[in-house]
Parts: sequence; structure tokens; C-alpha cells
Amino acid sequence: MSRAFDITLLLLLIACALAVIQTKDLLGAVVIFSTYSLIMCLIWQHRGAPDVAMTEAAVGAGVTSALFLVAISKTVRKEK
Amino acid sequence: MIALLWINLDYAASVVLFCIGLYCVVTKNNLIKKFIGLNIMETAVFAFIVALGVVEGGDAPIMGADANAPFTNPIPQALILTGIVVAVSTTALALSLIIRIYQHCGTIEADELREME
Amino acid sequence: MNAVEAILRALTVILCAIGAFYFFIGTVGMLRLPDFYSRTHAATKCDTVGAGSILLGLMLMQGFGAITLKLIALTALLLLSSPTAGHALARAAFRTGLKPWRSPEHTEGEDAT
Amino acid sequence: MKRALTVALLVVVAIPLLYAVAQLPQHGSPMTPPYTHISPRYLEKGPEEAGAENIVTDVILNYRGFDTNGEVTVIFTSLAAVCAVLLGSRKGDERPAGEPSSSAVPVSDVVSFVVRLLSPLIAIFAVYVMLFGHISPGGGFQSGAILAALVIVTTVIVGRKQAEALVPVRIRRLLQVAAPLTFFVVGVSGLFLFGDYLAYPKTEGQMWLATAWLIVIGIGIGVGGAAVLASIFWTMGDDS
Repeated sequence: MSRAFDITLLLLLIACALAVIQTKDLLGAVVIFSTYSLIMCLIWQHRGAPDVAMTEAAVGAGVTSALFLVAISKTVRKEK
Repeated sequence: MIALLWINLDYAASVVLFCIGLYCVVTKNNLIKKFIGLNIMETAVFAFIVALGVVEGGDAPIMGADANAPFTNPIPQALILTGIVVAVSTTALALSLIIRIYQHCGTIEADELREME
Repeated sequence: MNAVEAILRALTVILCAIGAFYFFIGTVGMLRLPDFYSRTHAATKCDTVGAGSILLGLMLMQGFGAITLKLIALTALLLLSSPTAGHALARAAFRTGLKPWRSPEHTEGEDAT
Repeated sequence: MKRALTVALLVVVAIPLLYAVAQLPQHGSPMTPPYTHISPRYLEKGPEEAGAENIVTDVILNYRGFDTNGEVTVIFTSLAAVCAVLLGSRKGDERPAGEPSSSAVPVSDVVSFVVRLLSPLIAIFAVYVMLFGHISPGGGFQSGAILAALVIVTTVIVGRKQAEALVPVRIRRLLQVAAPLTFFVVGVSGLFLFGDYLAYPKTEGQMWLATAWLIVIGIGIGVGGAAVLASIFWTMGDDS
């Protein structure tokens, strides 16, 4: 049961990574990337690493996304 | 080998993610997209190292009244904790460099920047 | 297992099933609905009702204690943040000029006038 | 051509990695090399020896304190580098004029109300994570990131000016170096009291001091990290 959960999360993770590189809209890519970080955080919580999961949730999904959003608002939104 | 990979599925997933990130870094033209790819690579390595410390049925390494025996390995976790914070620092620096490049050259596409020289 | 426990367990199962059902409906809505606004509506619905009833079921299973307090806090946070996120998304879309979807026969009539 | 090269590169990277990964000891077995050397000792002796029940905190702040000291300096350096890149010479600035202003759309009342309602709770949570990093998951970095996220949300809601007014400029300069500074202070106290930089008390009776130092460093990293991350956000958001 636990292994099925693990495999589902890993598949979701890989799907998110593929979606990130497929998305032409940088804003969308950043949003999907923050989803990727959250799934990663779930995996780490499941693997018994709550400290790392917390850091990833706050830093990876929160602050990094905000920084990416600022950078996009300062540059261009669409990838050519 | 497939059977061995099935056992070590977590590690294999990290390798796949690493390759996806590498593909993004190599083929994408947009600098921000390249950097997202680099972030995916980073996260894949973090996931691999955390997976190394996992013990079957292990609890989080927090000693308390109701903690019981197998604990996951704390050292990879501490390593990755540091790594994530350094990763956000490098992300901030790279993004500010990208903003600066855009202010200077008006584009963040790698091939257009190469033509400009 | 006495009668009260059995009833509580049954209620938990029912509530979790309702939550899973709403998540399913929300996902189908995300995939099938025609435009951005209705998809946002579906996503927000499955967040609040689905996750809310699953959390309620878990609370019934836990009985009264520290974990239940955490679950209550979690539910409150979810009920606050999820509709807000939906509202912000829809508002941003509307402000940037995304037109809501109209059914085709409807739009023809509108255009004629 | 380029595509073929990319595929070749991916194959060259993936095949050896997958091969190596397949040869590793089974995932989750307690006999893996990282688990058999020093971790058992940390897990066994950590609480008595290092002063925190959370072994990860022990490893980060006590056993490998030097590492974290350097790493805290890294985030401060990254703030300095961001400032140097973005606030540096403005000579070659040829940006197209008439950029769309960021405040074209007024902030939604609903979002603003909910953020105002939640922000005290978020702040309390951040402080809890900061102060109880030694007995529960969490610690300095996490609370720093949560506080920084709070500051970012506040900036979006009430505007840059008012959010910055929360932390006056003079104090902000001090807060940005809070993390390295705390480490330095604790390290030098260790130098004087126990003979080594970042030496922690080891004997049974002085455990409370070790725990107190862990909490102090946690507070320093939390406040300093939050200040650094928020300053990076503000600097990047500047209409330079």
C-alpha cells in the first residue's frame, strides 16, 4: 500500500517535470514547478524527513516561486 | 537490471528527473526556462540523497517519549537542508543576473544573446 | 467494538467516501468544463467540500484530543485559503480580460443585437 | 544534428547512472553504507551529547556547526551579490520606457481581508517553528522562509512602502547579518568557555546551555534568513 502511494507520487513528480519543460508560458511553468516542489515535499514527509519536507514547502514552493514570478514580471512572460 | 531498478525505484526516479532537467537545460533557449531545468536537476539530486537515508519502516529522527526504534538517517537530511537553502540563494542570484541581462540587451533568449556579441 | 464506536467508524467511512466523490467530481470538472472560470469553480469546490468532509471524517475517527484540534485548525485554514485562491484566480483572469464562456447558440443571439 | 547530440548526451548520462543506481544496496535496508558508520552514534547519543531531541538539528547546528556557519554566510553573500548586480552602475540602462506599472489592478478586498486575518497566525507559526526546532521538526531556516513568505505576501497586499516601514532601514541592515553574527557570537563564546570556535558544552550538567545556544542560533538564523530573503525580493522588485 505504502509502495503504491510512493510510486503514484513519483509518477506525478515525473509528469510535473515533463509538464514544466513542455509549457511555453513561463508563468504556467513556474506554477507547475511549485506543484512539483509540493509533491517532492510530500515524498520527503512520507520518507520520514519532516525537516526537509518543511524546508522544501517553505523555500521551494513559496519563496523560489515568488522570486521566479518577480523575474518574469521584470522580463518576458512567453518563451519564444 | 530491470528487476534491480524496480527494487531501487526511488533512485531510478531521481535519475529520470535528473535527465529531464538536463534535457531542459541543454535544449531550451529561454534563460529562465534553463534555470527551472537546473532547479529540477538540483531537486533530483536532493531526492536521491534523502532516499539514501531511508530505512524501511523508519520514523523521523526526532527523539521523544513516544519515538520507537528504526529511525531514518539524519545526516543526509541535514545535508539536504543546507543544500536547499543554498539552492534558493543561487536561484536568487541567477534570476537577478537574468533581470540585469534583460535590462541591458532586451532579450533573454540564449541564441539572440549569442548573435549580439 | 461497542455500538458508539461502530457508528463513528461508519460515519467516518461515509464522510471519506463523500470527500473522495467530490474530489472525483472536481477532477472530472477540471477536465471537462469549457472555460477557465468554470474549471476554477470545479477545482475550488473539490478543495473545500472534498477535503473538508475527509477531514471531518478523520476528526470523528480520532475522538477528542490534540490531533483533533490540529485537524480543526487545518480545516479552518483550508476553508479560508481555498476559496480565496479561487477568487484571486478568477479575479485576475477577469481583470486581464478573459471573457467568460457562452454557449454557442447564446452568443449568436447576442451578436445579432 | 543538435537533436541527435542531445539524445546522445542523455543516453551517455542516463545509462551509467541507471546502472550504478541498480547496483546500490536495496532501498530502505538498514545495511546501506550511509547508515552503518556514524549515524547510529548520532541517533543513540544525540540527545544527551548535543542538546536537542531533533537529531537533524543536532547534526546541523552542533556536530556540523562549521558547515552551517559557512552556509549562512552563503545566503548573506547571495544578498550582497543580488544588490551588487541589480543596484550597481546604472549606466548601460537602455530599458524601453513606459513599462506597465505593477499596481494597475487594485488589490482584491477578499484576498486582502484573508491575508490580514491569517498573517498573525502565520507569524505565530513561524515563531513556534523557530523556537521549538530542537524538539520538533523545523528550525531556523524553515521559520526564516515562512517569515519571508509572510513578508512577501504583505508586500503584495499592502504595498511595498508600508511593508518596508515595518522594518526600519537601520534595523534591517542589522537583521540581514543576524544569522552570521549569531553564529559568530556563539562561536566566540565557545572559544572562550570551552577552548574551540563553536565548541559546545559537553558535560551532563551543562546540557541546558547547549540547548539554549541551539535556540539562540535558531532565532538568529530565522530572523536573519527572513531579512535576507525579503530583502532579495524587494531588491529584485525594485524599479531600478
